[in-house]
Amino acid sequence: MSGTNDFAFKIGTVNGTGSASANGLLMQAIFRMGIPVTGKNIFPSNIQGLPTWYEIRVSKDGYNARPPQIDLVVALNPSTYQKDVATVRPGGYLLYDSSWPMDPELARADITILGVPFGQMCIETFERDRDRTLLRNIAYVGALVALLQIDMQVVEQMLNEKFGKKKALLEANHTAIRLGYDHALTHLPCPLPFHLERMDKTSDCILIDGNTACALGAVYAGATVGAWYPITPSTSLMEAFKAFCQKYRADAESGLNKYCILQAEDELAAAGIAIGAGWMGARAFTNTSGPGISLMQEFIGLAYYTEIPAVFFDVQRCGPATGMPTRTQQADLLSLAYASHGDTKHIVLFPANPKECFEMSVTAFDLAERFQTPVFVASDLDIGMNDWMVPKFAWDDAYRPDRGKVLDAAALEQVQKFSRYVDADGDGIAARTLPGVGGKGAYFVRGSGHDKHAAYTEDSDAYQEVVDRIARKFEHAALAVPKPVLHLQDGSDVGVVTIGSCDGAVREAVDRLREQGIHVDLMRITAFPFGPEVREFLLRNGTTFVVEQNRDAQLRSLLAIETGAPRDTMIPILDYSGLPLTATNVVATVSQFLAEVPS
Amino acid sequence: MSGTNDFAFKIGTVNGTGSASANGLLMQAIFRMGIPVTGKNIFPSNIQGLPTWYEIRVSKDGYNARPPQIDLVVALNPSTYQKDVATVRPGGYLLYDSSWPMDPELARADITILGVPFGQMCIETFERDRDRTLLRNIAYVGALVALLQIDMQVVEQMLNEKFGKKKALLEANHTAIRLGYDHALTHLPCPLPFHLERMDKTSDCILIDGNTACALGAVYAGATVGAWYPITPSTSLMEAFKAFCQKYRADAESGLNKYCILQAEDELAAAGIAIGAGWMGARAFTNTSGPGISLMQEFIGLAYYTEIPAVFFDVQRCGPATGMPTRTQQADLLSLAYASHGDTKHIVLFPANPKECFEMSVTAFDLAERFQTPVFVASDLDIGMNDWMVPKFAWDDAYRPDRGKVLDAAALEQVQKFSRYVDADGDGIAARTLPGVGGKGAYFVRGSGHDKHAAYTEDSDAYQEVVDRIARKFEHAALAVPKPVLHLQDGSDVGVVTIGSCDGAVREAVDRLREQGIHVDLMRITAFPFGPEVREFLLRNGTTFVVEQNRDAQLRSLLAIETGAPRDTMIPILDYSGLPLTATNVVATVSQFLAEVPS
Amino acid sequence: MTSIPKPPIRHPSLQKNALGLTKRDYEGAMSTLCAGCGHDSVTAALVQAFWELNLPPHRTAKMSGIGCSSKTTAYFMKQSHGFNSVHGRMPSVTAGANAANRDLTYIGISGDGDSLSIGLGQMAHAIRRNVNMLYMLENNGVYGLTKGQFSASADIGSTSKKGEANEQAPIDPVTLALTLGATFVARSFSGDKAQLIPIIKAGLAHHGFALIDVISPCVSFNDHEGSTKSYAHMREQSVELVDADFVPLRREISVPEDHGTVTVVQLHDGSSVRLRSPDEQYDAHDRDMAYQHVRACQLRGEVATGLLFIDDAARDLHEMNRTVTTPLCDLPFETLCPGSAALGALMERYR
Amino acid sequence: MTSIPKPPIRHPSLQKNALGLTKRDYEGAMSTLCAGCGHDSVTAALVQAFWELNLPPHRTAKMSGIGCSSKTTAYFMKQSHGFNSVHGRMPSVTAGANAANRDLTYIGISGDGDSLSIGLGQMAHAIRRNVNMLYMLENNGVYGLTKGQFSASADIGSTSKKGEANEQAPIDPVTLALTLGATFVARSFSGDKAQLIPIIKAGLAHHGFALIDVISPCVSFNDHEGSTKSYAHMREQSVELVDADFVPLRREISVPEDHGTVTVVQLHDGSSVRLRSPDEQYDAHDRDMAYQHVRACQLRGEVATGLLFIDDAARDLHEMNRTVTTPLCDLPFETLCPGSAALGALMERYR
Ligand SMILES: Cc1ncc(C[n+]2csc(CCOP(=O)(O)OP(=O)(O)O)c2C)c(N)n1
Ligand SMILES: Cc1ncc(C[n+]2csc(CCOP(=O)(O)OP(=O)(O)O)c2C)c(N)n1
Ligand code: SF4
Ligand code: SF4
Ligand SMILES: [Mg+2]
Ligand SMILES: [Mg+2]
Repeated sequence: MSGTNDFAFKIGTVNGTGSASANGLLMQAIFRMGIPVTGKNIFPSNIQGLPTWYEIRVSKDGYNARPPQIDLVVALNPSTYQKDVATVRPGGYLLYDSSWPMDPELARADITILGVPFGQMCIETFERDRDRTLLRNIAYVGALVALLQIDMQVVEQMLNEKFGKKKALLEANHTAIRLGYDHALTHLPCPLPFHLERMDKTSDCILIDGNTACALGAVYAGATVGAWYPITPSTSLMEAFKAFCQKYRADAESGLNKYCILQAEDELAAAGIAIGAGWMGARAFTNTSGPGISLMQEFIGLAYYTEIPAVFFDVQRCGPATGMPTRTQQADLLSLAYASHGDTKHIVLFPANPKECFEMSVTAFDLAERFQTPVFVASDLDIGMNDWMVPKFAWDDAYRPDRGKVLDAAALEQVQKFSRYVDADGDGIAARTLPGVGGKGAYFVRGSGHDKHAAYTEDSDAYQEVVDRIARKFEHAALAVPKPVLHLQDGSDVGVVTIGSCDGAVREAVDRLREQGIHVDLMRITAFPFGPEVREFLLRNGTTFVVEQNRDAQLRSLLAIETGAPRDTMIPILDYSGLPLTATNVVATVSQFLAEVPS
Repeated sequence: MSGTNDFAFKIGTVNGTGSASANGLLMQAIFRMGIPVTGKNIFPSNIQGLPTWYEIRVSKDGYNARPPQIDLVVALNPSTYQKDVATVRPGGYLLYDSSWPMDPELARADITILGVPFGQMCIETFERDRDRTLLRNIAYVGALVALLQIDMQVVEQMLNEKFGKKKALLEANHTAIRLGYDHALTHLPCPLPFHLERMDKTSDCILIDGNTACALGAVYAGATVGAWYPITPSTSLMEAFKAFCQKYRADAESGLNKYCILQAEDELAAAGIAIGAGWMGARAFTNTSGPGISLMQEFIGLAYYTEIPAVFFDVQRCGPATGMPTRTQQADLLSLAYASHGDTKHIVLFPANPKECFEMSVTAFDLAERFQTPVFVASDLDIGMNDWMVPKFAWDDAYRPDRGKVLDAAALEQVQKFSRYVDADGDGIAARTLPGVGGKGAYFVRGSGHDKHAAYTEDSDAYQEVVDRIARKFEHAALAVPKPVLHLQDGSDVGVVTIGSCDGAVREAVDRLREQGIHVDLMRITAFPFGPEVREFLLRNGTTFVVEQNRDAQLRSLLAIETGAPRDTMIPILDYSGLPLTATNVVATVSQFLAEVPS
Repeated sequence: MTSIPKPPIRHPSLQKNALGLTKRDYEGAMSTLCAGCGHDSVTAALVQAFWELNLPPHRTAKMSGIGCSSKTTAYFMKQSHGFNSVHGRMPSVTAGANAANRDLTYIGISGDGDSLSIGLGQMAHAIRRNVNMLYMLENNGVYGLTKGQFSASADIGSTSKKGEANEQAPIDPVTLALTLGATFVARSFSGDKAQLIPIIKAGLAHHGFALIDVISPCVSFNDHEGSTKSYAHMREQSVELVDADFVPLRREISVPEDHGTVTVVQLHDGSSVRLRSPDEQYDAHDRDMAYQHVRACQLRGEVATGLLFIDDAARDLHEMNRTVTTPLCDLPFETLCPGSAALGALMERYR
Repeated sequence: MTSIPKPPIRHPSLQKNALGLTKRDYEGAMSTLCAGCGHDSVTAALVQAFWELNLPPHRTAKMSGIGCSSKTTAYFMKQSHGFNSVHGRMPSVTAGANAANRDLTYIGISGDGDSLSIGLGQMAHAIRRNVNMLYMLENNGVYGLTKGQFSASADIGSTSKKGEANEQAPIDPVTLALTLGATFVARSFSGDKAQLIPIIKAGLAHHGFALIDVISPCVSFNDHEGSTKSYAHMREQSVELVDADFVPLRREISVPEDHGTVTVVQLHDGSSVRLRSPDEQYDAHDRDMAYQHVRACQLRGEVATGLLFIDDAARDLHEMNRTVTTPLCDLPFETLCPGSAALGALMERYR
């Protein structure tokens, strides 16, 4: 498949050596050449000294999933040479730092191994240790510019933008780029058979990660209180929120902050802070990952039962317990949908990319206040921390937040008596008041048994009346949450259901299958509880495949529980490797199944 | 239905006034008359001054569920007269303290209201305030002795046993009993149409609560470390464990303790203590209720992934959040089965009565060590805190604990290299070593990604190899856990599935239905994960009813996920009133359904 | 709706305060605590203090965790919003509420179990954030609501209703708060209205986190050893009568209005506690002196009471976070959303 | 398996200790921490101390939470069982392990985030239980593993890599532990082997909970303000080069072997810390004197180090719980199960 503007390469380095910025530079240069590109950062859970990889996929057709194969590996970390050599597809290339010899044992007959003495050249050219280490990264960029025909003007332009004011630095970088570039041109077979050519497919797109997008959504939704406890991979979400607030939320006159970010002592406190602020009427959120979700369970149940809005971003990572914090997974689905002891059920949104992160972040705050309940945005490490190419975000200035049913002083004047948990409109949503409003508005929030007047009760009927209404509320929520995304083909042979960051790989798989003459109806779940469309899709396609990134087919479980579709009509396609999904496995499973069971 | 040895009465008092012991006295007297009896305590979540009720059911046929109707109410709490009058079945009786007049408004034409001036009599007879309050309880016992023909000798015998050494007290109690008894005999229609007659149906039974039984099981299983944080309704479990240990676990010579009970600072710490002790090779447990289970989620995931045995008793209470702590429910099923973020699954046992609490408590410790994983015993407030009549517990002195695969120093001699997470026997269970063993036995427990040698890993294959084996381990666990209890009838019309404390009411319902000519196959779930019998039962009976005590049909959800039985073939019969189940609703739903859908 | 007559909160007259409100307007639902529970006395003191300070009830938020003590937020100021949250986590909920709305008065009510065991971390970090609130720690040395287990403030040797003695050293909220940098630290006794009410008023007036450790006896379970008038003693004649669910009716314990610097208070079980309130020379602005004073009293077997330390210059959560003076929850959306133009510009930075 | 050369732990000779073990036998897996991380120095000190004390590695249990500091239990004594548990909860796991097996030596390693934020409650209650363990708090004022957020021990005004200054007062583990009744409280500096190793040995020898607060600089993120040689300063010339993922290689910081009572240590960022170790007159048996000494140093801008307080008479978890001397996990089942006869008798009491 690989060819012009359609290939993938992977860079292996040691973390803490500054290669991330160089890799970003590469991505962006290709992007600016108008060519669709994605990058996946595969990094370790420490700060310095362990192997780290960066995968860049160039796809003229805009596929953004992890590539099915790697055409070129840039191997700069001797400790992973073996792995790196094995990674190259037959007929592919390996580029390594020939400053230090590579064990000939490692050679492979079916790949071409290229060497450039990056380290040596930098030692000869630069004085300071740190420059020698850092500029080595720029040097390999230079070599790739030559090998892949990256537009040198674009690269130099970017260096100028970056270091314009710092002459010395700029100098050094240009020198480093040239070191790699010139050496490659003279000694290596440039360009490689797969390389780049300008296109115009990225002009209305951006490169952005999902955590940044979620944070931006929170800013645009008008969130003012953010509480968190640092945890990979969700940390950068609050860091981005802070950066945006510093930019957009300084009071014109006073320069004071129109937001408050609290780094909590732990996740329990972070949840408590968000709930306290939501109770007060501020739009509040917390961001965390799996372990934090486990710690927040009690507070989540409190917010559910006392009906307090708050938004929880769960940037999912890999595994139970601490697991692999720098790997991705979609394994918190059950923990989120039914979080907390007792009968509970929650609204969960599943963005598939940073653009949806931005949009669903706003939707989450609206749903939380409208339904007076905690709302979860279930992202993952792949979406949250990797740079994705997505269309530019748009904003409608006519947007106003949905604050839900809130009785202010004026509205309270109109009512005889205010009862917090009475279902006046039959939609299961009771009007609330905000503390400080006065008049008849005061009521007592309690996680203990309460009746529709918010009074303490141990009476069965009074207790049931409230939890029954809450159940009704969620039936209405199922109609209000984002609808699943459907890709239907006429005369389709089979249905596929997927969720979140599987989207790219599954859509790519659908195309591959079509080429094999297999027509697939695709449904991507975007929210829980499920609307009627979900059940319809499942019943329409007798047998469906459910593609998700966890071991226990958790999405399939939710579908079986909530839609009634029999479990065994849904065939799981599972990936829990911790790495973003590729189309390969999906294509294989579906085509093989249809081969066996001719429809 | 009510008649001799077949009726129910209910006593309404104020908590903190000492009526609990009087009610216990009544229960026990009837029990000693050889008549099957059950008591349900319906008490408030405070210490003094709120209404509390005690329901006593007498059933010659041994039904131990909450009675379908109340024949007699003893109303001693003016604040609940209204409720109490309404409780009496048509044709039934209300007995109240006529020391203070009752509002004639409350009278009902279809019931008989009887008055005895208990308070007055006690004030006239006794000096001290506390005696007047406390002995009033004994006085109403006296009246009931007359009204229900309780054997006075039995009662006096019990008073002698209780106060034998304390003459003055004994005196006072006999006087109080007589006060009520004589007054009733002379002024009331004794005996009532429904009353008691000696039988011989209790000789090989005992009256005991489930928390005491769980604690006794833990003692017999050899548990040495108990960690907890107080919470209703699980508190009495650890109190009983301590009492038994004081009795059975004092070292002969030194008098020192062969156990260690730690009251933790919270539930997270309680879980951590149990896990630390289980890792060391001690049999350790913690007991809690819903909110505690929510707080323990992170630690549960750690124990699951690091494969450390520990037993968790969840005495379920009512509702999400704090809910109604003194009411019962079975609403933690999903929270327990899939506790913690990421892919997790746990062994859960579901006792239906105190005898099974004793037995399953022992089983839980065996399963935890055999499968090296946290095991939950999911009891509830009804089982845990009410006195049940059950057969005497038996013990086989040949029992030895199943410690699972543990390599001691000698065994380590035999192995080349010890790798903690290698599946040597293909049953998914890897051998462990205990700290301190030395030699090749040392390994590093980590909740982060690890390979089969327990080494840190971020490698997909190495990670998956371990979690795949753990999944296999649970397939084997499904075959090792207690089997469901089946009650089959030939030519049955329908299947009913139930769980835990629903048992009595559902079996009573099955009898009622048989009288209506409806034959029901009954399966009571006793453990998760489900063995093959569960799936077979569900598939055999096309449509089944699933009877459980929660709002969201959580057992049905587990059945749909794990057995593949389509959700809609299982009709939920739900009770989440917070009170123990009665047969009434089950009978009605099933018979009505069959009336509509003639099979 | 409890059937036990509660010590009525006295209203010498239905006098009105500056807001034209009577004390009745500062009361709440009928208490469901045991008759004579120290917590009810604290509730009465709070009613008095809020009334005297002319604080509008609806501008106060009542926060609590779980416990008998935490229930009491329902028993005063029914016109205030209240939040009875989860066990030990009231401080974080209050921090969030306060972050969202800095204009309300926050009163948090907690117990020694709620604050010193499950909630120790949250209390410590609320102190560190200097959340602007009055934090009442109603301290009885036991878990009342769960029937008398020892709390982390139980004295060594103190014996439970079941007769076992506590072995572990107690945590003293006052020295703990001083060490953690609390900006207002005081202690009093539930029955000592003359001392308690002024301290509550001072705590409400303080700008920042104000801790009041209130010794508030649990009449049902604080069963100290050694005393001839303890339950342990009474049990001799009547244990079988005194079932777990029997709770004798008691009157609240109070101390004479004008006591000197040392007061000895008899508790229900006959044991006593010596309270020392600081004398004139005492300088409540020196953290280290305060610490030494409290420790010195402890070593003398006395309990230091009174306003022990105050730092009136400290910056609270909002000052540390430089938030605008308008409550965040009142900021109009228009002033929060950067709008489409800004977004368009921003998008260019991601190319 | 890290690619950064680590400061080698020196072995003047492969000398054997009384158990015939060399220091190599006390080492663990290769550290994956940043070159120059203070934590690696602490690890080296631990190896030395255990070796000198002739402690058999397999009779030691290594406990930790989550963090760079908590990872270090993997980097020494590979022949010991280790338990890297969950964030902030190591104390409870250790209490349980110790309850089950009192015969092992327990060393817990934690960080300031692990102990003072999420784990504050657990550390406090381990102190209260006097769990017999050495508790090393490797204190760097930041969350290292999550890339440099402030921890609760960050100094006021200290600035993060992102340039914002910490506003909140730090929590000092030493005064906190003294207040909570800890029976062994010490502080040292990761680079001061001469002081640290003896203190570690004392802590291991102590019967009860021994806290050592070790100042252990984070070379990647402890970016103190004001210093002209700080990252902030270097950023002037090279911020764009210094990407989030660039960590310059550093050597560990150490202080001269024979320093007086006050030592000034230069940190990587050019800032410095003044360490004061107690002089001869100092009486480490007086809790209040210790507290005052530490506070006095603080007010002088100095950090009190050394063995600050010890109570060698205190009773540990097992003594308070009166457990048998045999480890509970070693008691034969036969001595634990009352058997059928006892059960039969017991059943009669439920009729
Ligand atoms: C998570 C959780 N664990 C345990 C409980 C049970 N519980 C309710 S109140 C309480 C202790 C209350 O003690 P304290 O705070 O001193 O209040 P007091 O009743 O003594 O006033 C406990 C353990 C709970 N409600 N929630
Ligand atoms: C429940 C949970 N929350 C958050 C994290 C993320 N996390 C890992 S280490 C750490 C802080 C470590 O700081 P510290 O204890 O000071 O150790 P250091 O890295 O500084 O040595 C955090 C917040 C986690 N692993 N688990
Ligand atoms: S149990 Fe104790 S604390 Fe609770 S209400 Fe009764 S007296 Fe008060
Ligand atoms: S980040 Fe800091 S604490 Fe962590 S290893 Fe690096 S230097 Fe040490
Ligand atoms: Mg208390
Ligand atoms: Mg740290």
